[in-house]
Amino acid sequence: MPSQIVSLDVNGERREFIAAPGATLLACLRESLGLTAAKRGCAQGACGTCTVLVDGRPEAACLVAVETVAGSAIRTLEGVATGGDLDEVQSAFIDCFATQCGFCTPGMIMVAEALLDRDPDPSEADVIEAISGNVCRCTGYRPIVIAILEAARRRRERAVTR
Amino acid sequence: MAKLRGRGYASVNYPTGMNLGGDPSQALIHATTTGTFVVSLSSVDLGQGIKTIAAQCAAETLGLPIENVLVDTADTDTGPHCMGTFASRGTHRVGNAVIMAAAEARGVMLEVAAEELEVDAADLETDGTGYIAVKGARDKRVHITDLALAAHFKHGRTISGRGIYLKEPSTPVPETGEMDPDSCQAHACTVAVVEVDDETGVVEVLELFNTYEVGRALNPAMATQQVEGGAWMGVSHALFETTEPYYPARDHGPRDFAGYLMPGPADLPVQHSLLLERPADNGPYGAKGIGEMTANAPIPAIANAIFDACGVRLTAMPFTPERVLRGLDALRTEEPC
Amino acid sequence: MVIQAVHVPESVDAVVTCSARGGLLMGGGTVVMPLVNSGSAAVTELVSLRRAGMDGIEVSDGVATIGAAATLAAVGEHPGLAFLRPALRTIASPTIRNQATVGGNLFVPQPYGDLAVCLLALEATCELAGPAGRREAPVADVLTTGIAPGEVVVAVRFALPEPGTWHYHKAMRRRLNSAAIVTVASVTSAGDYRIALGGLAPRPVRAVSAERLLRGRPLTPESLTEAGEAARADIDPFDDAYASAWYRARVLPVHLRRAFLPESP
Amino acid sequence: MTYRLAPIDTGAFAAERDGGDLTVIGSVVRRSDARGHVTGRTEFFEDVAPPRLAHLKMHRSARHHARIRDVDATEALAVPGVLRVLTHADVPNNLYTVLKLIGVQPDDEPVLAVDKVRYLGEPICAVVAETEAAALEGAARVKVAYDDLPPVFDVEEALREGAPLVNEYQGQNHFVYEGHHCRRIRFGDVREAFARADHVFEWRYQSAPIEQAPVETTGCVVVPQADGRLRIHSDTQACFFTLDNTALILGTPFNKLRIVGGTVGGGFGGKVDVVVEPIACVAAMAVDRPVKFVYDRAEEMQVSSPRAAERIYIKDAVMGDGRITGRQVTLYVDAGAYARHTPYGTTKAAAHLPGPYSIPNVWADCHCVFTNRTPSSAMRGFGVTIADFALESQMDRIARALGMDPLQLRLLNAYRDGDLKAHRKVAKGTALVEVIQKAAELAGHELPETYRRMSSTSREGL
Repeated sequence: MPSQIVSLDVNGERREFIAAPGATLLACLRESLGLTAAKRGCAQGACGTCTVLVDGRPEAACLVAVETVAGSAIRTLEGVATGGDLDEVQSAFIDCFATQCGFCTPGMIMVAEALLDRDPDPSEADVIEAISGNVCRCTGYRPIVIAILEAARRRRERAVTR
Repeated sequence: MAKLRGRGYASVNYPTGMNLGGDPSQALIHATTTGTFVVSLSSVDLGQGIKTIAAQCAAETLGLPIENVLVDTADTDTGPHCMGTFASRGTHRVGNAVIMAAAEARGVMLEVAAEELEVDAADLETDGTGYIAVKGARDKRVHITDLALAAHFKHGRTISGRGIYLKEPSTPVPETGEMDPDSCQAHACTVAVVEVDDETGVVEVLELFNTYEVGRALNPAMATQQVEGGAWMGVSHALFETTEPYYPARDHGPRDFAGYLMPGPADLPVQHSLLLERPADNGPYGAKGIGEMTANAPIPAIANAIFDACGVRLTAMPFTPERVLRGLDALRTEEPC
Repeated sequence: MVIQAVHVPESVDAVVTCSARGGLLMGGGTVVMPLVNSGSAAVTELVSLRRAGMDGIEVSDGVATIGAAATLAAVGEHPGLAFLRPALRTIASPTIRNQATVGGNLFVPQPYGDLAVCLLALEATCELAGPAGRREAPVADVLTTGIAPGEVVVAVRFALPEPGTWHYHKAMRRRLNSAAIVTVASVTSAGDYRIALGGLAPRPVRAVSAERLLRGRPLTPESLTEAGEAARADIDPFDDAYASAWYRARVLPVHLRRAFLPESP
Repeated sequence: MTYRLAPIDTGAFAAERDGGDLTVIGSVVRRSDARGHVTGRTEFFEDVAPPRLAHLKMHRSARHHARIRDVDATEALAVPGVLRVLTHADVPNNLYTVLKLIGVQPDDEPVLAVDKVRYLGEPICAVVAETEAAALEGAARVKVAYDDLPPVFDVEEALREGAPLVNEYQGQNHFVYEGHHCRRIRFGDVREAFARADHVFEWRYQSAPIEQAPVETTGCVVVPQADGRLRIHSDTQACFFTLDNTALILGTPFNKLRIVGGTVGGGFGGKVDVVVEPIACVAAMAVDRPVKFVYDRAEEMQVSSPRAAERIYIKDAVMGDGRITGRQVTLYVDAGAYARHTPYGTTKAAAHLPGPYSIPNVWADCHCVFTNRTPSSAMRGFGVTIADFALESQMDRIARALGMDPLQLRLLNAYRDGDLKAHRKVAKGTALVEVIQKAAELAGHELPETYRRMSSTSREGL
């Protein structure tokens, strides 16, 4: 079977591209669509840095053969900041010093986005479980947990003031 | 079943800079027409934060706000030589090179300001706000943007500077090992509190009390990142990590993050950290290299805490449940109940 | 090998057709795609179950029927399957549970595949479809002898355990996202115990020696320890990066006991 | 405040800490790279996507130690999309040079294996292809015929007479330091110290190799430029070091190369070996198009150089009051099949001995030993981390053997300003005493007044 045209809804835009058989969602995002926020850390589903949202749920994009999600809604880190304004998760990661090398950050943030979409007031245990598939080698995780809880707080605060 | 609790101690020092020296790093700095200072380097940021630290060193030395500094690294066509990011050398070597470059640029900046303000350069001062002002007459001042414009278009001066730091190379004496290996030494002490499951040998690190003497914490939040992330790595080394679980046999080496075990976010000890500062006379604003030291003290502290908890002396890393349980079994055989 | 085609069939029959032609079945991709990405897949065609309509979950009259392509997350979120939630949370991470499937879990080698251990204890039945038509097989048979070429597990079915009769315990190297050192899943009924073990053999096994020893006896630390020691006859432990065969066998009695009496002694 | 901030102790060294009127240093400045990280706009080397990018994958040794009888790339070349299969004959100077630039010889590691493999996973052929999948398939189809040789995996076995010779370039199973079989420290007279000691304690310690495990694997993208030069996007920890070594292997003028890097997804010492860039450049020149060579996770875990395993014997002469009067250390560092940076790391280990303590008699033999395993190299705490495990376990055991408080034993022996270290440099800027005192305070560990009054700048209490 030759390469085929695949269509996805990426960050609210319909995108079409040509994919070789067996190409991963990660490779297509990075190489065909130029969306390089999601990283390749292992291509084994075990590091989490390629995490994107597929129809609202976090998935490891390196484990998704792109043909299998044709037509789905994909959300990547590029789709999080709107009009250049950082969202609460992003700004909390900066303010809480939750980044060092930055390579795990895209996956961490996408997991956090999905968590806060489902549960605006997660417990610390919820946050820890949510990021348990994401490897960070720099920070020791604590600042990341703090940042996600802080983001949740800010998002709830914003919801109240609106 | 019992959970046995124990405390262990360790204290360490760690050398700053490539062993035996001979590892230079350079910095160039120049002002743009509107008073932004570009620091050119070829240094590498691995996440430790040299891009931010270099900017802080430049801003402090120039006496300008950090917003006036950009760091451009690491392109070997445009950045001067740097030996690299390793051996806890980046902050020390690059920081010193940046300070030297910025000091030269500051000298020119003050000379041009002196001409603009028609005073002696020695009578000028900066306060980090972006103005160069006459000491004691603070309304007599010029903003760096106006000054840089004047330097370029009126005085024909380049506000720039060059910096390099080199610790002279030392050669060890083969017979005795006499040598000068380091620029300075940072220090750390760990008190670890662990709990050992006496039926499974599983060790949990509950708390780490860590003190670190760092020379100077140039950016205390980033220093905290380094020491706490490093202590996590120490716990990881102590309890989990190896590429050869049956060393020296080469079998069952993990090939992914599923098999290469490290503590996850659910396995973290509470960390209590305290920084001490004894500025190094050769360090940038006294700073010592701290990146590597931070993983070291937790490992023996945990080994010692395990012994304190259950009487098992672990002499092989990592301290797996199997090694602890074999030790417990041996103790039980020795002391028949 | 280089992948030449990824089929995304939209019915069970179409899955069987693609599978019979030699395509490798893929649930969530958590096992197959790492092979594809490293060039070590032994096939050129993949058959995805993602759109085959095999992801339904039905719980009625005390019987659960779970489509093989249902994700572990979906199982964990189903209100009728709450008893399995703690077990599912010991498997990988929430992200991977959004992808990994019930069917796939039957075919991963130990020390992975904790849901398969649960299904073995539950004496689940697999509904299979193949070129020769549909059939059913006990999950134990599927776990030991596999399925025929071209066949696919369509669903698993089991009777819900009575309240208070389900026990699950997994010993891991870290609290979350770790493969098994020892996994114990059990259904007890009227002094009768069905006990399945993971992490202790290449495939999940029934601890028949322990079951025999415990039959009709009260669950005490002593009886459970004895049963755990007896269960060493039922296992075939292995060395891996997590633990040695020695360690797995050594701590089996401890974890068998903790599965039933978490706080003892 | 939402971030973690370790407090700074203002009591210790108060007189030396005077920061004057610092405005930026010592303040919490936001990381300049954080915004890029949280938006995904930070550009790592693999985010560079030049048109016509080709991919390189390695065929690696399936043996621990073997002669190569034959390499057959016919089937690999037949894979659609495979452009070239490179062997050692395609590499202009086929020996890595990582230590040459700091004056350490010999070069001992082929870029691509020539007639022998010395560890499992050693690169033999580089397959360059249109796609990653084709490169992987090509690499899998290279056929190598081996004649097995006996491997050696244990450092002390490797040093025994009659052990299989691992590395012919070295000529023996250990690195030679200026005519010596190891890096030595000789300070005072340990034999005398043992003879006079109240107690002699000797124990053994062992570690296993540890992977740096950065989330971003080691790799590069090489892009031929209009002017004939090569632009190398790399996650190296040392740009010029990589440039210089690569040019030496390519045999090109140094200014043919340009490294663009500086933004790296974690290093921890794993990205200083200059292993991927040279062959990627050979490939880019051979096919005259951009080439990417990046380790997959399994290569990063098992083929990239880890922290060395070490075996350490420590023998201490100790007086009844806790003073350590002599320390003898025998260290074996498992370099694996090739030197990489391990001869350097072993010297660094020697410089670290006897730990942060003033011990008047010190004897150390630090061996850099070759075995048939993945070459080890730098990692965070190079030469020191494992030594600290051994030294500080030793301190704990001595304290227990003497019935002493473990922190008091350390304070009693801690090095202080003015002490002569074993490598004969006078100590200054020391602070071991103070970090111990503060840790005791932090953890609620009581120290007697004499120990609380001790200082790195005086000999009070000794």
